[in-house]
Amino acid sequence: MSASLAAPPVRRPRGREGAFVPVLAVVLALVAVWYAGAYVLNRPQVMDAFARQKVEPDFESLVAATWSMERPVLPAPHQVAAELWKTTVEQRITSKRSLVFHGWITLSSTLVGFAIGTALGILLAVAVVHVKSLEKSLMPWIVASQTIPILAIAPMVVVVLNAVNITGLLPKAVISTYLSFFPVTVGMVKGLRSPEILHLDLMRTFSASAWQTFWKLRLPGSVPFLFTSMKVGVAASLVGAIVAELPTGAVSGLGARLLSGSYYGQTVQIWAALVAASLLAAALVTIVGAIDRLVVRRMGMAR
Amino acid sequence: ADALTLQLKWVTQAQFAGYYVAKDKGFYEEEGLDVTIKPGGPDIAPEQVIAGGGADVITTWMPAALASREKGVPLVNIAQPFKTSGLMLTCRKETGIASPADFKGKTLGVWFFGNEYPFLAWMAKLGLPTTGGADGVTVVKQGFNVDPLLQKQADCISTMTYNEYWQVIDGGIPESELVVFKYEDQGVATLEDGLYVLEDKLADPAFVDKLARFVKASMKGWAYAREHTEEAAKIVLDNDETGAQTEKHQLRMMGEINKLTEGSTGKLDEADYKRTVATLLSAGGEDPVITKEPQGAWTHAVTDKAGIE
Amino acid sequence: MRVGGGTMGSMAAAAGGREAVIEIDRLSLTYETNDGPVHALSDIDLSIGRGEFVSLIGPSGCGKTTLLRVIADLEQPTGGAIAVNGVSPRAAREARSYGYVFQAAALYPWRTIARNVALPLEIMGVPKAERERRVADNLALVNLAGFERKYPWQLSGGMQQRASIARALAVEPDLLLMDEPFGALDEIVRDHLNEQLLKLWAKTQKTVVFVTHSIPEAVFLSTRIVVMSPRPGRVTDIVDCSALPRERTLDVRETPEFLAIAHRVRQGLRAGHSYED
Amino acid sequence: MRVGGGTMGSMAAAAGGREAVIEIDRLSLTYETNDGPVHALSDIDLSIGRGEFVSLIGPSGCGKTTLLRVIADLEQPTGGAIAVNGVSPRAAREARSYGYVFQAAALYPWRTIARNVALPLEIMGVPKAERERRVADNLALVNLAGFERKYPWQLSGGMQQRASIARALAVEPDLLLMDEPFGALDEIVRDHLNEQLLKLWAKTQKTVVFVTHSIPEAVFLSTRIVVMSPRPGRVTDIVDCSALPRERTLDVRETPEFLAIAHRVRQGLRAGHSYED
Amino acid sequence: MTAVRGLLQPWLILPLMILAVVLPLDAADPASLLPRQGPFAWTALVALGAAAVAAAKAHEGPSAGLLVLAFGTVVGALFALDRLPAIAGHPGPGYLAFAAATWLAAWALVSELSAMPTRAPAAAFLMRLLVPALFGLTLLVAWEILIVAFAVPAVLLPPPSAIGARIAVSIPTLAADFRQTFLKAVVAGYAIGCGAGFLVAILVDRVPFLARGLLPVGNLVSALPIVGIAPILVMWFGFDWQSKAAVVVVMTFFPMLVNTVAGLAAADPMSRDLMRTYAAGYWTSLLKLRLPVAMPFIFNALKINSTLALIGAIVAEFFGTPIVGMGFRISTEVGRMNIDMVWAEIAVAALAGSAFYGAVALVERVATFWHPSFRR
Ligand SMILES: Nc1ncnc2c1ncn2[C@@H]1O[C@H](COP(=O)(O)OP(=O)(O)OP(=O)(O)O)[C@@H](O)[C@H]1O
Ligand SMILES: Nc1ncnc2c1ncn2[C@@H]1O[C@H](COP(=O)(O)OP(=O)(O)OP(=O)(O)O)[C@@H](O)[C@H]1O
Ligand SMILES: Cc1ncc(C[n+]2csc(CCO)c2C)c(N)n1
Ligand SMILES: [Mg+2]
Ligand SMILES: [Mg+2]
Repeated sequence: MSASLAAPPVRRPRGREGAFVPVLAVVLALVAVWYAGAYVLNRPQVMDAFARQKVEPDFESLVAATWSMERPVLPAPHQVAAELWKTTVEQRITSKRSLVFHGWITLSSTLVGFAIGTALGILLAVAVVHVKSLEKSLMPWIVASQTIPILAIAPMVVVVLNAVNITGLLPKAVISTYLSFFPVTVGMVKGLRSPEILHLDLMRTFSASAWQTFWKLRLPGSVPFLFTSMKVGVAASLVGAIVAELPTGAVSGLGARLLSGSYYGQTVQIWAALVAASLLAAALVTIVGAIDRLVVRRMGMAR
Repeated sequence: ADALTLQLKWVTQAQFAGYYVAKDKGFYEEEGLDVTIKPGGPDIAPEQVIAGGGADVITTWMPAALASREKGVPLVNIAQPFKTSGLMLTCRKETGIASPADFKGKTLGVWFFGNEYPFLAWMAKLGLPTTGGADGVTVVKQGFNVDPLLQKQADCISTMTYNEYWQVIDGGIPESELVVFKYEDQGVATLEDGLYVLEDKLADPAFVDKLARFVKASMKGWAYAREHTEEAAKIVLDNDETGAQTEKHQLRMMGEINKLTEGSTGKLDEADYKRTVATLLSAGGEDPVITKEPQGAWTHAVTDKAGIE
Repeated sequence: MRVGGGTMGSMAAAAGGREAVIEIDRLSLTYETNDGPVHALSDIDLSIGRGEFVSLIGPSGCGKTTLLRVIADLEQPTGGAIAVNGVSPRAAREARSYGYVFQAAALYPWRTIARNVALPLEIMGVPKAERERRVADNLALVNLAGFERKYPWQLSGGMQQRASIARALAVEPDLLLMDEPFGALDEIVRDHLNEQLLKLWAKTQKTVVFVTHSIPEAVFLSTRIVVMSPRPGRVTDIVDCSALPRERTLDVRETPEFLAIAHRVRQGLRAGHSYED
Repeated sequence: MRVGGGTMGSMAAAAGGREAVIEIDRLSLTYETNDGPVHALSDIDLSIGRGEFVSLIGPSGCGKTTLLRVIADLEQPTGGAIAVNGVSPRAAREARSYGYVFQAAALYPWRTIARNVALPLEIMGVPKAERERRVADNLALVNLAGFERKYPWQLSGGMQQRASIARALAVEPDLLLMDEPFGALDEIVRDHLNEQLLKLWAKTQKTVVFVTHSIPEAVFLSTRIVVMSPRPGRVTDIVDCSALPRERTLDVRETPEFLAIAHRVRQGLRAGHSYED
Repeated sequence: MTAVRGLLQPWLILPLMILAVVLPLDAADPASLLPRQGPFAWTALVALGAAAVAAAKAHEGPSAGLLVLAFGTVVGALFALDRLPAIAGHPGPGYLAFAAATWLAAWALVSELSAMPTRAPAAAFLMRLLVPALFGLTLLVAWEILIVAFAVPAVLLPPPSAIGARIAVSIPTLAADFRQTFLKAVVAGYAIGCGAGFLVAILVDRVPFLARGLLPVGNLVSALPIVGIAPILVMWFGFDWQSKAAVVVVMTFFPMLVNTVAGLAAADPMSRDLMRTYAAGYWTSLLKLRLPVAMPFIFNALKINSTLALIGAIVAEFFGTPIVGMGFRISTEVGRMNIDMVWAEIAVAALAGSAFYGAVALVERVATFWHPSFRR
């Protein structure tokens, strides 16, 4: 805080070592809640079905029925697991019935969008921090741009891009970019401005150029903000990729799976795609977190 | 071969079997055409796609096409493979609805996005305000599925004979507990899946010729689909890139779709057109679908050229 | 009480007629704060000639740091004029005319000690080999050889301060601005560094502006001592040290001249304080 | 060279037979760093009795801060034993047995000076009126009255340090751990605060462990002076100051006893340094 | 930047003005040269030229030059708009050059204004509103000119004038939609989502076991695709705003969680040590040290979430709603080819979102005044 001594490093929560048992415990708890939820939410329909057959169900048959419906309100975990198994392990990964295939489609546009989005986000933040007139004139419009509901303009974006013969991965990546650059911009504007005044003064005494100050002080100083923003950004990017799969004809990718599952009322399929998307997101966020720790260690800021 | 892009109104399914069959069986190729079929989806407005130059031909419902025409997208119907409307309102019997007179005070699920016009026309005809309250009906925007009915969140929902209706059945509600109102039976049917192009492009005889070959091959595809239901369903399934469709579902849909294309040569029946326009004009309200009789919204030039009687 | 005041002309004379490196004329600086303005500097006149070693001494909060920051173009005066090397502080800063040692170490936590010292050299585009030589030399000078690869937070407070001194010296500037550089060092190291600094100064003809709280240190090092008093920050006395030989060893501290000067500085300092008990 | 070493028993004796507040037995601490271990403390034996004023002095980096941090339970020793008030440092810390002045001010930038000083009092649940009284008293003591509503970054380095002293004193602890508290202060303020601290100590029977670089300060304040040397950090001498009267004024610094003690400390300090030139 | 400000735009304006004079305004009419267009054209030309000169001299100090620049920009824009209907669909190179010159003048004006030193807080605040507003106005005029001049179909992108007209006649509808989506769904969802993210972060921080178990699992919700959850939440929470609020909760949860966790780790060791010396308990040191330090991070999340919440609520309405709400209107009117209404809703969303963000940023400024980013 008042920097009479070299600003000490950021102390971070411990890594994932020994995370297995806690994660397992939390997952088990989650699954238990899920089963209970499945019972509660599916019960009314099951009751109706029994009533139609004029049987008075006992608790066990109720439980069995709620956990094995063909079109449940909330499918039971094992149903989703079975579907996941069926659509990943039991399919060739090149098959369009394979979730791995669809996951890959979504992942590729997520990654492209995230890369562009992060670069754009940092670039905008750098511009806003360094050019005074941009902070006042551009920043409000960056904010306004984020209030435009993407799903509303996504079709228009896709139509326009299609019209100029940009198809395939790129239109989806554009939507991902659109969603992911903003958290990065906001975080980095803060991060690039967070160095101590004293540290900035030091650069001034060296008469360092803005560029040098950026590389040697602002950027290293913004690392905690950068990675936090990137975690949010990569998640947003995935959301963008999935959303963008709808107006591009929803032919492949997890978004298309979600939608067609939804359209045909195949709840189990929806949940399988949802779980797949979540796992993908968690994996991406975890990777960004791991890179974060690696960078912090390389910078000598980890204790 | 001449390139042509067709934008569908919805995702790949048996509803568009004719086109997929024509493509797979080489009917387009025979006519010297290289047709690209773009699946649609929610929030894809084919009208917007064609205006943006993303397609040469689109399939859409006539009310939406006519509305777009008033908004400055000069769509022209060049062919009408669907003769009969498949739209209906499906209600649970236990809500006490037996006839349209019982709608008062009920909650009805409706598809918007340009699909609401037939419903609005019907309600206008019944004299039911759609703004809720005891004397009108409460309208909710229905999503992609039939959950509102299964969850009892709505008393009636919109269904297509070929798709959502069967999802309700699959959802565990037997036909005996359902009441259905077909728009066709209520006298408010409007023309569904037709083929539309932009008016100015019809000035080019080469384009008309291309369209004629396209329509001819497409109608051949529809005819083939009617005769080979199972094969057609299989073709649709093969073309579904999401890999989410099931054979059972597409086969059943194919059967229902065939009932709707039955009796169409592809040539638009002027009487059907007039009835659709009349229905839409009757809808009225503060934000009418169309305000006046459309001019030049259809042509027989293409079907004539294709030699369709 | 004002002794060494006067106009610019007389100040230049005080600088021994040599070319003035720093010329300050009726300088004042007021900070605006949430509860009213703080008059950190008021009406300062001072001229420092080339090759001088001038110490600033005064009670805590009297504006020593602020004055140094104004010279370094880190703070904008709200009144008066100042020239460094005959140009504005800004131009002087942009010409990289000075090296600055801050009151706090201000090391970057993501750089090792060696890379912290190398930082200004990197920025000024000093070639790698030369850079490494200067880093090694200056770390050895402040007795930190062997700590090159440590990070700042792995050093003690005094070691951090020495690293920051090495960083400023590595620049080899003609003008050195040092804000209590030896505050956190023990007597022995301090004496050692005092001697080193004096040697360096004699050898390279640097101009040094030096803030300290130690009267003996100020007398030992300086050609002139500027005594300041707070609220508002003013110069109350300028003590000339030419009575002492230019070449000094630590023994000079026992001489009567030394004690006389120290006494006068102490008087000036005491006068600036509010409590005489 | 080891003079004041010995076993726990002999140390307790050195503490004058009084009840020991701090007992340190063969304590050592090694930091693991990226380029090998640093032996910051090695085999320290020390006992400090109630009411003592013990200064730690030694070259920069010899482990003074580390030792203070171990006493305060901010660092875990890697060998040996330590007791504070007869219990573990942890228990002592949790009983809020001490006040600590860090080498850097460590003020929270979102709090005004007054609220920074009030912070420990808030935490310890001191009633508001009492809190305000203590804040005002201690700010006056360190001569910061009038700066209550300023934020830390609006103060000079020395003022920040004084604020942090006021914060530690406001706690009114029986044991004071002070790490170079007066490093950034000028001689006058320093003398003033030295006297104030001595008065406070005499009046309240506090035990003080005090890190300083100033030999006169150490001699003036202490009952005993612990001289340390670095790499590895060891105790090389313990100098008893009982030759000086318990009640001291600044004049005591002129007495031969004072100078003798100072001389001995200086010798010890010099021995711990690597460069004798 | 100073180079750009001082030199670039004026030097580009002058050649463009020459082009505007010698080339036809109307592609369909080679004779439509600007000098033959009467006094308005001449006024615009002279005003723009004066503006260019003023812009070139602007760096010499604030002066009446700014007024000249503003005047030239306005007159230039008015002239461009005045001729717009006549050249719709067939703009000539002269017209485009003139429009580009005007746009450059506007750019110069905006950068001049934002570079203006403002000492009084009230003036600074006014500038914070004026500059983006001017910048936005420039965008709108450019948009209008491009759309009309190149005859872009209104079903793809309507001109701002059409959107403005639509807004004017649809106030009651827009207000009802705003109430439904923003005042109900967004506000409730934002509060609950941010609150939940914050509380879980604290929980995770408090119980290290959970930190290792819950955080990885918490990442699972990070990208729950709105397309997937919205229908499910409609199923669970009904058609009305509650299900939209639930979507917003899911969307805003993760940014808050991640940022709070990062913020809680940001306090430096010495400040923590100080708390240890006071034997401060967990909650005390949380309240007195770690939360204040985490504030900049938490405000980051609040800012990101302020726009995310709005998007979430609107998109969620694509999946089932009563027939009111901004998202409902957008999806319905797209289908009806009433793209102007779509953009009217988007304009309301942008306005509301920006105001929301601005309010959060304002609170941030007050709450974290001590942070270095606000201290220069
Ligand atoms: N950023 C600031 N905002 C407001 N007031 C300030 C600021 N910086 C310094 N001051 C005030 O200006 C006065 C002079 O401060 P300065 O740091 O120059 O003192 P100093 O002589 O260096 O003291 P020290 O010996 O304690 O370092 C002090 O009263 C201080 O409170
Ligand atoms: N966190 C750390 N990690 C590694 N080494 C450390 C750490 N803290 C201190 N050291 C090392 O331990 C030794 C003792 O440091 P300490 O801070 O105790 O010295 P000190 O006597 O207080 O010095 P000074 O008078 O300069 O403050 C030094 O060599 C230092 O480099
Ligand atoms: C937003 C939305 N719009 C329309 C439909 C229903 N729907 C989709 S395609 C089609 C015609 C051909 O199937 C109809 C009626 C829906 N489910 N969701
Ligand atoms: Mg200072
Ligand atoms: Mg120390």
